[in-house]
Amino acid sequence: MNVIDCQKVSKDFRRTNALEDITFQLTEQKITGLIGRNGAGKTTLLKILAGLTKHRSGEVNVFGKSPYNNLMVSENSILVDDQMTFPDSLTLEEVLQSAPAFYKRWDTEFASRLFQYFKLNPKQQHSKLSKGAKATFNMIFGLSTRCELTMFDEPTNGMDEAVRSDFYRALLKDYIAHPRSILISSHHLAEIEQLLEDILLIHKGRVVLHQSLDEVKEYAVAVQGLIADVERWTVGEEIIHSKRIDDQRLYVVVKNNSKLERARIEGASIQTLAASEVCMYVTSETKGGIDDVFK
Amino acid sequence: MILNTDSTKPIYVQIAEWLENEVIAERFKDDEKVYSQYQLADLFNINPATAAKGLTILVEEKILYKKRGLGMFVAPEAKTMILEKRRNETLTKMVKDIVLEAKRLSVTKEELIQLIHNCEEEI
Amino acid sequence: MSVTSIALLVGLLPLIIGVGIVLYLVKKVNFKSKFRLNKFIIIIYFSLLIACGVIYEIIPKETNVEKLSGEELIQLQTENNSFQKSLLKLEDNKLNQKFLKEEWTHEIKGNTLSLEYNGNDPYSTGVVVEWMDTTDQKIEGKVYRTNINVYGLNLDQKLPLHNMEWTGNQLVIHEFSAQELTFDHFSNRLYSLNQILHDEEIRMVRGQTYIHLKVPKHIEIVDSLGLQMY
Amino acid sequence: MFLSNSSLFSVVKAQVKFKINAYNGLIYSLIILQVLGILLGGNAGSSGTSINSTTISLNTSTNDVSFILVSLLAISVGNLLTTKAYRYDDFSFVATRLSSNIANFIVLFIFSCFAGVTTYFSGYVMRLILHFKSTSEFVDSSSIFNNPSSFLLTIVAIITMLWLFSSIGYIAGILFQMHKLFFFGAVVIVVMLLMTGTWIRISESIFVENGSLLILIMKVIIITILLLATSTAISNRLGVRT
Repeated sequence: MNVIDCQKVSKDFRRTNALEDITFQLTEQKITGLIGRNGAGKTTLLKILAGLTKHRSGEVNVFGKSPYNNLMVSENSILVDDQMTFPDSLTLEEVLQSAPAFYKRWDTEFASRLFQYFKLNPKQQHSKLSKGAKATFNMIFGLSTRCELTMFDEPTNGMDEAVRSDFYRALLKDYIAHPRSILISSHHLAEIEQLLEDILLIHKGRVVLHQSLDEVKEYAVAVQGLIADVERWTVGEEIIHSKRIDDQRLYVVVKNNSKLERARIEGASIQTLAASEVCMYVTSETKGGIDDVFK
Repeated sequence: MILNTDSTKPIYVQIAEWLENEVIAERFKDDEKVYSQYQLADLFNINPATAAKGLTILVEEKILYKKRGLGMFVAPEAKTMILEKRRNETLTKMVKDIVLEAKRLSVTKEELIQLIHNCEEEI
Repeated sequence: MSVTSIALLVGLLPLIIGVGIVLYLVKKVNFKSKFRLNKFIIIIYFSLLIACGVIYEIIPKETNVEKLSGEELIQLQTENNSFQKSLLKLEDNKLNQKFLKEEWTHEIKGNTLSLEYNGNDPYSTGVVVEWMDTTDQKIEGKVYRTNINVYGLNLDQKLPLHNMEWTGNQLVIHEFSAQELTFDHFSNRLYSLNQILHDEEIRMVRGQTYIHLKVPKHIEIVDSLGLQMY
Repeated sequence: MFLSNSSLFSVVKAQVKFKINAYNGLIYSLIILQVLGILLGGNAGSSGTSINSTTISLNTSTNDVSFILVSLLAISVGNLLTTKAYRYDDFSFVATRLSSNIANFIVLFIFSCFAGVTTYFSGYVMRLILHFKSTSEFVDSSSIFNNPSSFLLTIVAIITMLWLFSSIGYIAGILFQMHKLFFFGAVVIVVMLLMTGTWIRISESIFVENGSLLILIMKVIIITILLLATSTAISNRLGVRT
């Protein structure tokens, strides 16, 4: 059974389309990266999946149920983001103590060990935490629920470098020990790349790519050479990005295919790209990027 | 070992190569059990699926073999196979580069062969 | 827009302001401090309240004034009304004898009888005259006072009777000098709830003093204050 | 895939426990208001009249001041529970809008019970103080023993009224959260009702034409449940963390 099944999901916010015809499936027990630029609709999508907001049209199924106002979905999924709140009258310690009543798989031991490791103050209130500490606490909370669908929305915002890498390590180790579906959104793919199995790239409210990390890596290549040569080699190819290096040379990103072998023989310099670069080029607004502004 | 995440080489390839190096260095001997995908994932801080892919490559190349329910083991003669493969692959690739470069510099085939002979003598 | 709705609107304003203030305070208390329920405080507070209740219920109380319920008051009122009716019809035998306070006879000289009232509240007294077919100068009088009950408090014993005094052929009714009676009362019923209940109970039974005079026919009554009832 | 599946009942139960634990600081506000009520309410109703030149005054001490203050608190608390901070808290844990609303109403009811009983008994503190302080004559007051049914009915009436007030505060809050305009719309409707006098007729038929506390209590409970249903229906469309 698919953990998530979205069919043509749309959602609009005051006349601007946040999501348009999102269609994808998520199979169980994978770590998937939800990648996209700021404003691509990542947060909206996650909120719909968590049942926090309602989509306008299309069909959303989480564990085979529509997540909005569904108790079972709420019980088996959690969305960790920086808007998570906890009652001010409770200390962090008490928040953790009240969780097992709601989440059947809550791991008290695990939560308290993480809590100690990150040196949070058990007597503090959630709203008084610094941005980084709040993100850390939310992360601890989210991991400890062991929800079958655990979603993180930009979880490392505000965390410092050391905490970040600790978080990713904790996430991975816990995932290995307790495999479950994890959806983690970020606009910074390079940072989470190695954790991921799949990438779900969305841009302007649409799904652009939904492939395994390696497939994304091989999705496009960069060709570099003299303008005339490059243009000849890439005739008929879908040009994702192109940039003039200087008067004579051109840098072009195209979809990967076997025809390019010929170009290589002819002396083209063909580079493979990192997954984050692929995502960046695929979602860039103009073919030339920021350089177009300065033309 | 630390993985080069910025590298354009896919992580699973790097994992496979690392395992091969371990076999060459005889840290894994014939018929010895190698790391599971989860151990590898933990070790390199990577997704278990990626690690599994690395292992699969080696299984396909018959460097590793699977025992149902027990894990992955080093095949007999694995070290020789790896060395053989590397020799073929690396040399072929280098020669290809040399030929391409020679073509650009308008070096003829004969001249190239002569160059190789010269190098051999020097070494 | 009716007067009531204006009153309601005006009444709503302090309510809204009150809610605002309380809301503000509640938020402040809740957010600004780690005020958490200390079970001890709650237990102490709760047991203190219960203890007060128990103590109050068991301590001896000198309460000699009984408070009557609305139905009992209605009963009293009916008694008063029927008494007055019978008295006006001069049906002597139907009069409730428990109201009879005094009885006297007086002989006057001359043909006039004047009634005087000395006090602030002449309407608390009524004089009923029954004409007699006699020629003597004898006047028979009976003083009655019906039930007086204010807010359910029976004041028959607390309020002194009017004093009747004859000076020649003048009957002076003396009211008692002003006095004050203060009572304390606790109610478990909430005034605000009982208003909601539309409590139509009689809150007061204003009893009266009746003077029943039997006067020979030839005597003329001078009644400047209009005490006489027919 | 492991999926746990709890019933609505068990989730509501967990939420109620959690909320009572989290929000019980509100009881401090309650205590403060009750103490204030005792201090202010010493001589609540004083009625005087005079008969035969005798001035009679009866000082009736009731818990009205406490009751009114606590009613204000009830409205405020009902309102407070609908604010974003409180609503979002639920969704950090397991919740649907239905479970969250039911839990809120149960919590309001439990708080009302506590507030009702303490408000009733806070009157006894006042009684004791007055009993030793006052010099005037005491009228035999109704006590628990000589009129137990009135005692119970009054407590139940206080509780249900507080519950009603808190749910009015709650629905007003939900309307306000839904859209600022809805709230003003509601205010306009209320003002219209006031102006035309319909309001008076409605509230008369609800609150006045009862005759007994029991009927009043029944009516109040029904109204409260209607308010619960309405606010659940409204909040069903309310997003979280938006």
